[in-house]
Amino acid sequence: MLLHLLNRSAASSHVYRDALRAMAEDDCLLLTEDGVYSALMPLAEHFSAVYGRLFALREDLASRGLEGRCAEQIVIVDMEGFVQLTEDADRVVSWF
Amino acid sequence: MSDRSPMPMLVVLRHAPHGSSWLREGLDVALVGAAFGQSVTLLFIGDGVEALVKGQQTGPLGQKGTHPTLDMLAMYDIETLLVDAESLAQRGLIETDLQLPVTLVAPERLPSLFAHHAPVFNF
Amino acid sequence: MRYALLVQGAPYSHQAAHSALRFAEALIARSHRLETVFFYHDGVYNAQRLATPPQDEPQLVDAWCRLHHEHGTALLVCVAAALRRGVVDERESRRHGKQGHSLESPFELTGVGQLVEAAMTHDRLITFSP
Amino acid sequence: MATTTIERWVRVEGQEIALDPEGYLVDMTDWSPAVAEALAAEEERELTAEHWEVIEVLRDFYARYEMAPAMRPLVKAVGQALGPEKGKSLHLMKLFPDSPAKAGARLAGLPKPTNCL
Repeated sequence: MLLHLLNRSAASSHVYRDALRAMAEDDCLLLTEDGVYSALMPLAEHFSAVYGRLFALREDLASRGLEGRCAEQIVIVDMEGFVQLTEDADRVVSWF
Repeated sequence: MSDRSPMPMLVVLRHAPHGSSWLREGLDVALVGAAFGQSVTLLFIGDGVEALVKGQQTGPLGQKGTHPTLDMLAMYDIETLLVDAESLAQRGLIETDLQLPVTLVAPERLPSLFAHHAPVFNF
Repeated sequence: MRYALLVQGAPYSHQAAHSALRFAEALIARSHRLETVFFYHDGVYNAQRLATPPQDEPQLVDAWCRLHHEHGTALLVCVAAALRRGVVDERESRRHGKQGHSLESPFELTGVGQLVEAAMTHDRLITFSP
Repeated sequence: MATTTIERWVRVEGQEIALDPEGYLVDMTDWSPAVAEALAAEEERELTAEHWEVIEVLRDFYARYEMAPAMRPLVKAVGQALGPEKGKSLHLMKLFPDSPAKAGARLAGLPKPTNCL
């Protein structure tokens, strides 16, 4: 299992499409930095193929005033959760 | 290199030439890996496919291009050049527009590429 | 586990270096070892010893140095990327006949080979890019 | 093209050629066979026909690819140009002791390697 990191908003960059196409069936995706803008509907719908394996970083949501407005399909993790995700993955691939 | 990886290394090139140094610096990582005897696969995806377009030149102020570096890959024994077919089609390009022979990759093959290479460097 | 980080963003321009530091603290808190941080692309500016942020902002260069002193983390800077951007140590300054140097110690200039090596010898490599 | 400070000069055929602190050309367009001879003489090296053919390979490599080769591709390029007998690192080490890629780049007037490997 690979963990993919995405730090771009789906509203401004198409890189999320390549990231999604590169993901295997059990890979996970963590939204960080400006990537967390995609954690809200309707942008989150772009990630429907990976619901259940889709995470967003709490501190990046909080600093942007978005905590509590996340789509319910997204699992929010803190920094420790981020580290845990990297422990569980064989490798980590960053998309930027 | 002390610990040679049992899997080939993957360098993913996602940026176009000239506009930024990502492509050049990504290629440098591939060259160094190969110089150390590591087997290297290149994957051109997204704007990275623009790196292969024929007829590129030096930029203004003598800014070096990356097209001579691509010609040099064979000297470093980097021979697996994969191109994401969808990225190519999205940009109105076909294989004969490219300066080197490449292997097109169908979308369903992408996940296994990432799974069967290590390390993976994404530029 | 043994971790390596690849940092490619300049401090204060992008969040990448700040995220990397936060991640570094978190992985150490979970009893992993952060053995190597490799600075590439604009990440080499993290090693600028003349960086002078206002007192009320994070002191990134100091924070990296602290990781080295407290946890033995190697701070490796790609020499080719650094030289182009004016981040030079005393030795390279002499080699190229320049006045002065700008690399903070204990950052070290090194080749991209060290990045490839780190990717193969550590359990995890996490990239933070702008 | 002078990205590097001039440290000293070497006189070649009545012209002053600028060198950096490590003896590399400051201006790559200053290169000529006579300059290569002068640089070799500084190292107390005599350029034989075997040196010259490798210098040619280096200059061709740079002209084609705009980059000076690391050791591995240099060996390959020499093998392709001069035959498998000479395309061996042993042969290159004999001609340019220490570091063939670096010493060769200096004599062939290529940009100074960045210590990247």
